[in-house]
Amino acid sequence: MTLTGQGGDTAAGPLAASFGLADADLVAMFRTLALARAVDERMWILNRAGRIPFVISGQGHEGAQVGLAWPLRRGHDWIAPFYRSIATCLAFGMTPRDLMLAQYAKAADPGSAGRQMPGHYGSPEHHLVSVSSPVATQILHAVGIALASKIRKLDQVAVAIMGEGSSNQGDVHEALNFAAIHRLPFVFIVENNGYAISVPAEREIAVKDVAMRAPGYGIPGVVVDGTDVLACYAAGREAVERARTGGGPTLIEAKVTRLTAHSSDDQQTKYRTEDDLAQGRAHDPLPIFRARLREAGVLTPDLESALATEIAALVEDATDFAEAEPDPDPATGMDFVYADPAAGEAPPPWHPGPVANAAGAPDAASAPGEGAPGDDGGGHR
Amino acid sequence: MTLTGQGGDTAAGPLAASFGLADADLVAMFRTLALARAVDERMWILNRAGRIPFVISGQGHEGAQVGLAWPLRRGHDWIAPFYRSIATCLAFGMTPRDLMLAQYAKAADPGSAGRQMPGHYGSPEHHLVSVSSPVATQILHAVGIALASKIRKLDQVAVAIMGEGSSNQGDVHEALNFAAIHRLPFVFIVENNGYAISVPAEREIAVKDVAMRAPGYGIPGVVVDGTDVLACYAAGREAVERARTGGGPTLIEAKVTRLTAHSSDDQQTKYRTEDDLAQGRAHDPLPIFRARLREAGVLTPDLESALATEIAALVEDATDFAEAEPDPDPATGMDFVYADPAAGEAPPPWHPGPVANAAGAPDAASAPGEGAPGDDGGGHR
Amino acid sequence: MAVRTFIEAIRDGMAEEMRRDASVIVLGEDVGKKGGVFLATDGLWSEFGDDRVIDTPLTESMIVGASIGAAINGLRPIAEIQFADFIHPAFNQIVSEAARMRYRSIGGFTVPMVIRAPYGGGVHGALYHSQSVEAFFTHVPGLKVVIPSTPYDAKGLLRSAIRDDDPVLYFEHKKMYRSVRGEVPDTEFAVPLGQAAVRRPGRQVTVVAYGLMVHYALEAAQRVAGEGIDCEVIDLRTLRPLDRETLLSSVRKTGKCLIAYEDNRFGGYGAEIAAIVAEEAFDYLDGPVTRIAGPDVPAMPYNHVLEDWFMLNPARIADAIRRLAGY
Amino acid sequence: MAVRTFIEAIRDGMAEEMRRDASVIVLGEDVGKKGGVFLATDGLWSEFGDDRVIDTPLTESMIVGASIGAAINGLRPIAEIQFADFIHPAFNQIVSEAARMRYRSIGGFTVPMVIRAPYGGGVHGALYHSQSVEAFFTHVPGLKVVIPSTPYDAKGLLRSAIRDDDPVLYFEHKKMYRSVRGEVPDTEFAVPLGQAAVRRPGRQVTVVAYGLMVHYALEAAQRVAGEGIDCEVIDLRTLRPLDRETLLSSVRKTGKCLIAYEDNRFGGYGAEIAAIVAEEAFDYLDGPVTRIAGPDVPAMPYNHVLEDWFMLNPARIADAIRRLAGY
Ligand SMILES: Cc1ncc(C[n+]2csc(CCOP(=O)(O)OP(=O)(O)O)c2C)c(N)n1
Ligand SMILES: Cc1ncc(C[n+]2csc(CCOP(=O)(O)OP(=O)(O)O)c2C)c(N)n1
Ligand SMILES: [Mg+2]
Ligand SMILES: [Mg+2]
Repeated sequence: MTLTGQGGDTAAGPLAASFGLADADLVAMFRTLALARAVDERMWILNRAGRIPFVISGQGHEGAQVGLAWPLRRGHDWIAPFYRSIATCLAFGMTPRDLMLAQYAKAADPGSAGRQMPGHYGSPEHHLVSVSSPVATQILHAVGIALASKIRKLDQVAVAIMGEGSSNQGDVHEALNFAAIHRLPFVFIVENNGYAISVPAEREIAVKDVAMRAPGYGIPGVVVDGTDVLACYAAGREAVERARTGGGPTLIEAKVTRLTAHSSDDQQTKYRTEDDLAQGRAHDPLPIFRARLREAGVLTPDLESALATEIAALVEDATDFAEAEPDPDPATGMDFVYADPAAGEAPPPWHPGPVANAAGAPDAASAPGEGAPGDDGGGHR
Repeated sequence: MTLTGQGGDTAAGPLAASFGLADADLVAMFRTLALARAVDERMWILNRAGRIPFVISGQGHEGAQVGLAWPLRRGHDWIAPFYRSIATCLAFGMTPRDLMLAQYAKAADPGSAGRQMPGHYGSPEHHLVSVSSPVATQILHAVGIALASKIRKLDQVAVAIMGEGSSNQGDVHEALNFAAIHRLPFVFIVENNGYAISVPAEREIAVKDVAMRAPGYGIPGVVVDGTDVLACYAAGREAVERARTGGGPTLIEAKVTRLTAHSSDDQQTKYRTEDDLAQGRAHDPLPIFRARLREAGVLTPDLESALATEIAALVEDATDFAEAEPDPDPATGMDFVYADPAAGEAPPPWHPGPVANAAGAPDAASAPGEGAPGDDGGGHR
Repeated sequence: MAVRTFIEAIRDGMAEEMRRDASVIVLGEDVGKKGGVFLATDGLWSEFGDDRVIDTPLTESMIVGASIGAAINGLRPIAEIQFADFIHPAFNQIVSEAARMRYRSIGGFTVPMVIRAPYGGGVHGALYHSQSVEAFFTHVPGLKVVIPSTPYDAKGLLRSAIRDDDPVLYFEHKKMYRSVRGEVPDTEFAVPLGQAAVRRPGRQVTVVAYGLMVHYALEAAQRVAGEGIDCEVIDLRTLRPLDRETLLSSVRKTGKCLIAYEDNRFGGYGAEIAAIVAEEAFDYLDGPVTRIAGPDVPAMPYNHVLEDWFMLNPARIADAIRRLAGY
Repeated sequence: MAVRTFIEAIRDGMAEEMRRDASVIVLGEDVGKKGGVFLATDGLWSEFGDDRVIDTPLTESMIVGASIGAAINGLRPIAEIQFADFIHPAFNQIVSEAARMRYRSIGGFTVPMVIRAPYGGGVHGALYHSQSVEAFFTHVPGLKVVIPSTPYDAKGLLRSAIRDDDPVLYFEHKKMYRSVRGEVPDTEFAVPLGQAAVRRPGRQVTVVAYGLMVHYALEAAQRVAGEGIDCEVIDLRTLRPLDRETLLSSVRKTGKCLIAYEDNRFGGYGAEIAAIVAEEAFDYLDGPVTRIAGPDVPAMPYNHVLEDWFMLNPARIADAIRRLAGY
């Protein structure tokens, strides 16, 4: 989303101008990236402190996410994101509070009211399709959204995002084929971090770039450096314009790095060398983008410290807010299975409180959480 | 399979020699092609005469099938074929009797004892994997066979064959990716006849050639004219050699034509123009190969008429044989669900005769086929 | 009031809803120019054009997955799966995505779509053109499952399914397409989802069925009527949500319940009916809740002798009724 | 005799069979260097190498489909699906292919393979890391389904599954991996498929369970024992083929049957058990065959309050036993 003119501040130095942006856009992009990182880091702290049982992270992916989301029209175009899409979601309008509510799985979590695991964002208002766990399914949803956009002449572009490992799923093949045949307004973004959990790229695909698959569908395939936020922006803008003007889909592969373990359940030192990890850290998009904006004179020390203060406050606020929010009420457990609650089955006898059309009379609820065998299995998701 | 030297007859004219074959090989290839066509034509006659309720045909595909199967080692290498693979099955060792038993679905049908629809061939002896109806699944079976060949060091090559429409299924993506990563001894053959039932190529894929997908997996993709039997042979030989010597998979796309309707349930004039059909007939591999062999002096009038007589007799024999064979006994209906019959559920009360470990005592069988609403729904499969 | 075949009623239902509501589209393999392999969509493409009647590539997961997306963005897709047997490649999209979208997003995203598929045997379809697949989906919260048995219901239930705001699987017994006819009003009537029909009232044995088995059950009831056995035949019509009321009040009246289904017996849909009746009508039962169903072998063999062996038929259902009545 | 956790027993079972039989291989996502996300395959890669412990791409249909092919060509693959919830993309390969290969080829091609997958909830897994998926597969002729509840059985049943000549789905409740321990002999023992175990003999109520629910049922039985209710607890162990004998003779003795399963109630595996008991033990029943199971919502929510609301537990099972005992 080009912010040029937002707040009337259209001043553009040479860097911004070379991308058709204003300096204010660059600052906003940087702010989004830095905010995503700060939220993400806080998630890990909360996990280690035992406040939230699970974290899955976008660290290392944020540069690509911000650059590629930026050319889309907020609240109009659509994104079907994935579990690392923290910066994407922020760029598309979700707030730190929204994200923290999802981490804490509280009743006020706007995506799922605490029903989904952390990382499974979603926002109808912001056109961010609800993330599910089975990878790659969302590509078909985005393609269907693009089909509806075309049929209904809504002028919307739909984007699907996933990792390179997920791009090997059959659904991706079927989706790209269909989108290409109908020249749908669709962009497929692959955030390639070189691993699917522990499986390295060379055991996931036999080619260097996922983008090499694009010609097989008759669509352009583009590789972009995910640490180069503005290159991502340019690639995204081109693809979005092509999509919007009837030119059909594009596959954009952003080379990124996974700065953290796969998730809080994973131990990446078991399968990654210290060298590999160091190389990853050298490809952190945050310091790279910061250095570039400093060099271009867009980020001044004053601005940076103002941003840092603002971001710290936002993260603090989001954490406190989410922590204080109530858990969902178990009486809501039967809600939203069908549009008409009467179509659902009767609740179990221990269901607290009434449900529309309940067949069995609710019992007094038994004490929850009394299950024997008690631990959580130590799984790594 | 190079027949050179079979029966001691290694004489080779210039055409045969240019492909490293003997004249006897060319004759054997022609014979297979002509035999496949004759069996196939008989199937349609039997269908029209009401002797067999369903036909699905290979007419127009046989040139590619014979050429591509020829370089494989019979009874050693593997093929996972599809419902049009009549010439493939003949080239790999099945007999006209085998094929006709499948059309008639008789107890002696070697692939399934009449359980499967016609066209769903299979022969453990000949390493032809049992065909099922859901398209494209067989590619993964062939890839798994290739994996076992590699792990067990069996020196076998595995081939999967299907239509271009089927190649869009997700399983194809997953299979090519895996086979390429492990450089498995695997060849993927697409017989592209330009239609998936009624859906024309341009609604099936957005590129000219399915083979364009190969580079996206890091494997060679080859397009070959399916009316040119010897070009198919050469392409097949190269791919098989590559596979056998550790060079990994190849995708071969043979451009063929579908000379008949999709099946006996289909009316192709509803969706194909007379022009299109005429073009198809001009690409019939049988007269094209015949002309070439005549021109090369390999087929003489005497030889041709001897072959014609032999083939006619084979088809006659196969038809009579299959027609006279008994239907399967319903008492066999519960067999082969599990290795151990005791693992199966009890048969229904009307099951005739005993079954190992039957819980319910078998009743007198009710009269079969007494069902109300009677017709077959008029479906086109 | 016109007499229509089963398949004509389905075709009419789609055409009328498409005329009424521009957001209704049809997509699937061969649904366009060819009009579907059974001709269920014949004429739709010429009336509604390329945009609303889409011949898809041969990819079922895509058909369902893209329909989910289209439904999220304002359309009401009717996805045709060419044969119910070929719904399995789309299983993940149906079960993980369509069924769970509303629940996981607390109603933020919803999937108003219909998946139509011809199911069932007795048509020389062999293992892969004969399957009954309802039990895989009736188990899944978030899905609705409809199996009509008459042209009237086929049209009326399809209308309700298209207008429903949740994903509905709508299975059509292919043997009935041209062999079953009936009166269908010209009005814009709908048959609500979730209501069973008593097709034949009776006092001694309740026979529960759906789809083709309703016809066989009625014929069986007719046969045993001459022997003095008075059956009530219930056509479930909607398998999920289930009309417990009609089911249980019938069994509470007759005291005996036979469930007839074409699918493999073990773990089939009839097991749930049996379990419900056994639990909730226990005090009224004068005989064991009994099931008659297909043998537990992979779908059905092709050869007509084996196919006849596999399929339920009125004689076999009549035998089961006699056994239960005589208990 | 050593004390092993549930997951150790599974790991030992694989390792020992791999040592014994070179045709046994393991493939799946992250099963190699990482040793699986739960560490079930930890150590196998270093012992057996790249050829026999294969880190596959993230593609479940491929994992199963290639295993089918490998089984046809002389291997005995153990395919790991990372979470049972992610078995759905492989549904077509399992149901259309693995299950039907023997039947359709009259024994010409067979598929000796095991599909292992962690299932079940109560571990903060939310909708997609908590599912019970057994009912989708127990319905399918040609498949066997195993769900062990003790380390002893886990190893013994896995050994039988690996040696079995048919495809076996082997589901492991992930909550038990490290929390359940037990004695496991060092000998090459096997537990045959198709035999249930009476975990606690009793006279008044039969409680049927499998997997984690066996432990909850035993705890529930313990609780109500103090109130004078004497339960027999049956651990099915193999869901298909089902040990009817053990099931029915227990219910014929007690006259009352409660089935406890974690999955959604409607159309779950327990429905088949209820249907069998209701039909075959009718004359012995002193109360309705009763089920206690998960609510009919899409798997289970993440938040611990909602997860607790979803999951069966000993207290809830005890309540159900009391209701049935008092009938
Ligand atoms: C269908 C399915 N199979 C397995 C998983 C378990 N899983 C979750 S993330 C993941 C790896 C994804 O790798 P990639 O697509 O490269 O994305 P990354 O996590 O590296 O960003 C796996 C195997 C899943 N969620 N869905
Ligand atoms: C999964 C699946 N979906 C649908 C079908 C029905 N069907 C059978 S053949 C066919 C068309 C196949 O086209 P193609 O792959 O091009 O092969 P061709 O018949 O043209 O040789 C279709 C749609 C099927 N068999 N399997
Ligand atoms: Mg990755
Ligand atoms: Mg074709």
